[in-house]
Amino acid sequence: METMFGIAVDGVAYGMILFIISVGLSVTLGLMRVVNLAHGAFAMVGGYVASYAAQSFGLPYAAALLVAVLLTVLATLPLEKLLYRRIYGHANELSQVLLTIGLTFVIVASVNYLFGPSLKRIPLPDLLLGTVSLGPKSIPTHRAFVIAAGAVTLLGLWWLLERTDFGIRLRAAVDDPAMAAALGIRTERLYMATFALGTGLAALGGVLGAELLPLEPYYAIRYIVLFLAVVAVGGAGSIFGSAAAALALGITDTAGKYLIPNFGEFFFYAALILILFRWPHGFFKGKMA
Amino acid sequence: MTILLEVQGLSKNFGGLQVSSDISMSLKAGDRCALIGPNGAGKTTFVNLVTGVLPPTAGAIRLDGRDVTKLSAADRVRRGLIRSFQVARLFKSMTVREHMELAVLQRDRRTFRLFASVAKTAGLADEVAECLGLMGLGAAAETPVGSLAYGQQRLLEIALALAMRPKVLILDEPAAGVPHSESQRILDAIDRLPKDLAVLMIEHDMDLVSRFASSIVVLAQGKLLCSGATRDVMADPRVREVYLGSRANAH
Amino acid sequence: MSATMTDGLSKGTTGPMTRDTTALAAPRRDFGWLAAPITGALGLAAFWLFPEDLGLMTRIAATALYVLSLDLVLGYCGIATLGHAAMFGTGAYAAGIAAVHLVNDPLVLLLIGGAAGGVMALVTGGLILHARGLTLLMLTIAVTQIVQEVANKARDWTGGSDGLSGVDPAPLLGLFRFDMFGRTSYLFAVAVLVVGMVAARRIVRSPFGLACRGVKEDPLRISALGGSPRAYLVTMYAVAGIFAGVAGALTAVSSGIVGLDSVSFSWSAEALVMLVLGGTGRLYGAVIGTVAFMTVHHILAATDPFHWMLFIGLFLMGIVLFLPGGIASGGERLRALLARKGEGDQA
Amino acid sequence: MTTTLRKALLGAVFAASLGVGAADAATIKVGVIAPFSGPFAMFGQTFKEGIAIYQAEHGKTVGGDTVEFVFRDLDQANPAQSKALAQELIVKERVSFLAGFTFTPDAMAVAPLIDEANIPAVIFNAATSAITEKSPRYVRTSFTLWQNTVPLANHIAKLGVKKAITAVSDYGPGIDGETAFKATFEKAGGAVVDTIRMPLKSNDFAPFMQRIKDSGAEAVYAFLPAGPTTLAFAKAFTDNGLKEKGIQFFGPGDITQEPDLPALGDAVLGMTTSFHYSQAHESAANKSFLAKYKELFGSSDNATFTSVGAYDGVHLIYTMIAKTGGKIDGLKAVEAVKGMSWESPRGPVTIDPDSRHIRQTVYLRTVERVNGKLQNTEKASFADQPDFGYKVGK
Repeated sequence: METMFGIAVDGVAYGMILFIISVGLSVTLGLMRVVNLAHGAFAMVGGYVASYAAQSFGLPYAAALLVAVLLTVLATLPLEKLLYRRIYGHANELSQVLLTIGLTFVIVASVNYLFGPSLKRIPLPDLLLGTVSLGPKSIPTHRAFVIAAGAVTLLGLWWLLERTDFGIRLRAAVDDPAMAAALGIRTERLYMATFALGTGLAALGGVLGAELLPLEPYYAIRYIVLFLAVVAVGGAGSIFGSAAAALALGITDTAGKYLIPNFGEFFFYAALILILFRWPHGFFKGKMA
Repeated sequence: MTILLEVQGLSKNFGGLQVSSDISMSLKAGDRCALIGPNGAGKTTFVNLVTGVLPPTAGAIRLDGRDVTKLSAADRVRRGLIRSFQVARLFKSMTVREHMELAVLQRDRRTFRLFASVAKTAGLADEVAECLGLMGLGAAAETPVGSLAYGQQRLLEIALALAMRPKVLILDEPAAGVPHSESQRILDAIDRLPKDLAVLMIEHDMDLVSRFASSIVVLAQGKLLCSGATRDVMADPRVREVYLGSRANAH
Repeated sequence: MSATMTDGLSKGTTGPMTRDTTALAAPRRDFGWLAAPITGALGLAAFWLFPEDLGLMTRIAATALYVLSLDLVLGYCGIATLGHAAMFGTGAYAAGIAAVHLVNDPLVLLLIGGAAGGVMALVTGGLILHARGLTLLMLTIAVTQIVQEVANKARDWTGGSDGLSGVDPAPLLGLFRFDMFGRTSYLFAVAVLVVGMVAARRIVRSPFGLACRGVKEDPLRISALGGSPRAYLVTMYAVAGIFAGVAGALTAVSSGIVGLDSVSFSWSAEALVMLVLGGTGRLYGAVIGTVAFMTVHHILAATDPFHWMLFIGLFLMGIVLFLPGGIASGGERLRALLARKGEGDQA
Repeated sequence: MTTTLRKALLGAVFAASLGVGAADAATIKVGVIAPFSGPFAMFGQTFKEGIAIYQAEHGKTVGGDTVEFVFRDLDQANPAQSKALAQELIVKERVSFLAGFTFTPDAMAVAPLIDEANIPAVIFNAATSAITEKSPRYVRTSFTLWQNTVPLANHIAKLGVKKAITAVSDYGPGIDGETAFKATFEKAGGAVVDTIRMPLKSNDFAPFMQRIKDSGAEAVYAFLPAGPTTLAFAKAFTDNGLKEKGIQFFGPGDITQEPDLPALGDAVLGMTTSFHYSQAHESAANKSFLAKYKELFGSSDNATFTSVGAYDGVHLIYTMIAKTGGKIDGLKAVEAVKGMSWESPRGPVTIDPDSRHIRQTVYLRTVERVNGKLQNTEKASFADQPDFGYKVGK
């Protein structure tokens, strides 16, 4: 019983981290129909900015986080205008894959050149060090913080997409771009804002997840399969779907590793295949939030 | 004459919404039947049910005496139930010739020949040339369909359907959207359809219906309103009210 | 309206009907058949021109066959996959294991590799090809990861992460030894590639290939013609699996070792990159893309290994933005441009 | 014709065709195959630095011949590509030595080539014992898992630990480590209660930690390759309360390699590892090595076991050139360094004449903070340790 509880807690903790670093991809993939393989690269940029801000300028963790998200959004917005705008749309999946892989390579090489190949660290404040206990099980404070941050992100996104004018216009633009344009919705700016939202979330995930997915130049490529898995299982564009998928995959992975550690990798991918058989379009296909 | 297509009590629900309810009809060899009804009457759903694109909630479909209700769309096609699409649904990057070749090869179940050459398949070129010639598409044989005029695309649709050697042919508004200059050829083609074929045509244009059909089936709100000989149906006041009336208002 | 119709009807049987039964327009000229002989000729020329680069060139030839097999599924069936390495690796491991335990005739090894790749594709294709888009992409990735995990776990057979070494093929046809200068390997690889190109071209121009192109554009329309889209997809997937398996076996035979990298996600992704770079749906695009990618990679990696990624990344982005049909479309565009110019001059 | 004879003949032909050039040429080339880009670029970078330091100290010529290093990038384990690159280096660049090799399959892939061309291959890193069995022309200046694990296992047994558990990455070297630990520890009277093999791509180690906790073991032997996963692993170890439960951590020193230490931070403080090189090693040779490092690259923070592996490897290559008078005959060159001993920055070392692997002192180190910087402080040493895994079989 205690073991089951332990697995559940660890699984939820891992799942929430997966959620927070994948949800940005769900936004760009689901709402803008862009297979953005550079998502990991944006997350990494966010992490590096935070690391640099905290270590070289001595900014506190929260400030470094904020700076990372803002700078990453600012740095990637020109990319939206220069690159992504040319590859929006259904028919361009291959171009999207290729362009964003190319972009990822460029970012990886640049980061390697600027910061070298060694691991980078974002120092945690004392507040987030140590552990908190949940009954018989204790988890790292930082993880508890990430779970909370994930929950806040989830609710925030739900509010943004379901309850605000921005969300309504965005859904209209996604469902029928021509109609939205006819109604006077400026899809270009809308897309730009959504892209900013996606990269901002990527940066947030990069910083918050750095304890688990450490920062190094290859980060951008190393974890992209993981992000794609969460989005595919959750159903592209669905915020709650991504959360459900991340939790399901997190718990499966944790249980597999605990129970049959030597075949841990099988568990994850077998679960992925089974889920995609049962829900070929993900848990929450076509639902916005 | 033998009954080629028989539909009995066909119904379809989407959730709680009943889009087709208890439709029955039959077609004999040589029949020329028009399926009419106002927009939203359930004509397209009915065609999708008959051709197997949608599974029915209840009812049975018999093709040439055989129950095909459980068969897939492709299986029904292989048994001779062929449709042409309302909006020409073609392979944009393939040429006209390739379309015909594909249809003929598919009909003869020769498409799993991995190392045969299409160009050297016996009898294929002649049959394709004949079909295209009949539709006046010979000169366009090498044109990619994406750059074909709309009327020609509709002709190709019909040519494809014919090449499948149907027993029952369903034509979904064959002349819709075709400029008048080109529609003549389509009408001619329909007139020259083999006589032993049963044809069901979905059509709005009453001129065309009266010229083509020997019988009419009228759908309204997913139900069979009435059916019978063309003259009788067209004279039926219910039809005039539901169908012709609503169309007159629309224009 | 109805008057004109009846007019048409009365005249129809004789007049306008027969007018167009003239000969069909002549088929467009197709120079695609030249690709295989040109590849062969250039391959031989390279043999004389760059006798010291045969190792790399052998890898390019084997990889080109692998990318070609991806073109069969992506370019002709529209199956976007990031799991093609599953078939390549299965072929490589099957050939490698056979070479260590059973036979060492290189041609037999290629057959074994092809069969293994084909079976793997048939089984997994039957399982996953109902899906489309991102779901299919993830399923192909998952299949590859599982195959890689199996290869990692079956250390007794595959050597696990140490690689399966000791693949020592007998002389080709009993005559030509696989030596360290790589002459035999290279010529063998080029020959297999050329045969592969000819076979692939036959397949895509067969009735089957025609049907697959139909499935790529509109699977529902294929059902309406009485075909089963899934049967075509699975068959082509299996055929491509055979090609990929042969390519894997070819790599195993020519390098003498098989590693886990041959069933990796990145090897799948690289194939996709090379194919799109060259241009899909042309077969020779696969060869062009592979040669371009691997050559550029090699030159950049040799001059500045630290940052080849930057250049290859920019190269990729340039292709997407300025030459969306891939390198192979560059020639076609140029020709179209010249033709238009020619017309303009005449007018 | 037998294979051996044919090989000998072909080798002779090749040597003759090459020999003319080599005798006259004032340049002897060494081909280095290693990751210079991609996730393992750290290996390539430290190799390059080690080579540069040696050349800065000892010059670029040996007996009138210039030694030139040619680098080829192999970004991840890819034996087929490794072989193609080696082929190019041998045939086109006419190298007289191959060197580098981060991963076992890449090193093993070139065995037929070095035999045929009769040139030595000096392995700077790849650490599976079986490699040097594949060809008599391999020499290795790094370490093996057996070498670092056997003294550690004995040490743990001496501490009075009765029950231990192993947790290793699920690949060749990890399994080597597990086997070595189990064999040694059980022989010393301890019991291994569970062996966990963790997938290489694991991100979250919490479930493994839970399992270790539940196993009732007093100590854990863990091995992961140097790189990003070690950080997550070390953090998971401290965060999941294993320390509090009194479970001691031991492992080969890959997990606390110097370039990663700043990022690992306090998570690894107090961790005990066994390894053959520490930046904090107290010796004149190491001091001058680190001084040169600082002089050439601004900082010696990245000096680690791979830089020393390359540094000593170059020392071997220089010696081979000097002893064979610039005419490189692979077997003779390897013969020339068998049994050779010298003082490396890591301590006293010897090339084992039998396994052609480096015999060296293995140190027991603890991570400590000295002057604000984390370092592996050596606490005990086990002199002259051979590769215990040589010819143990699979």
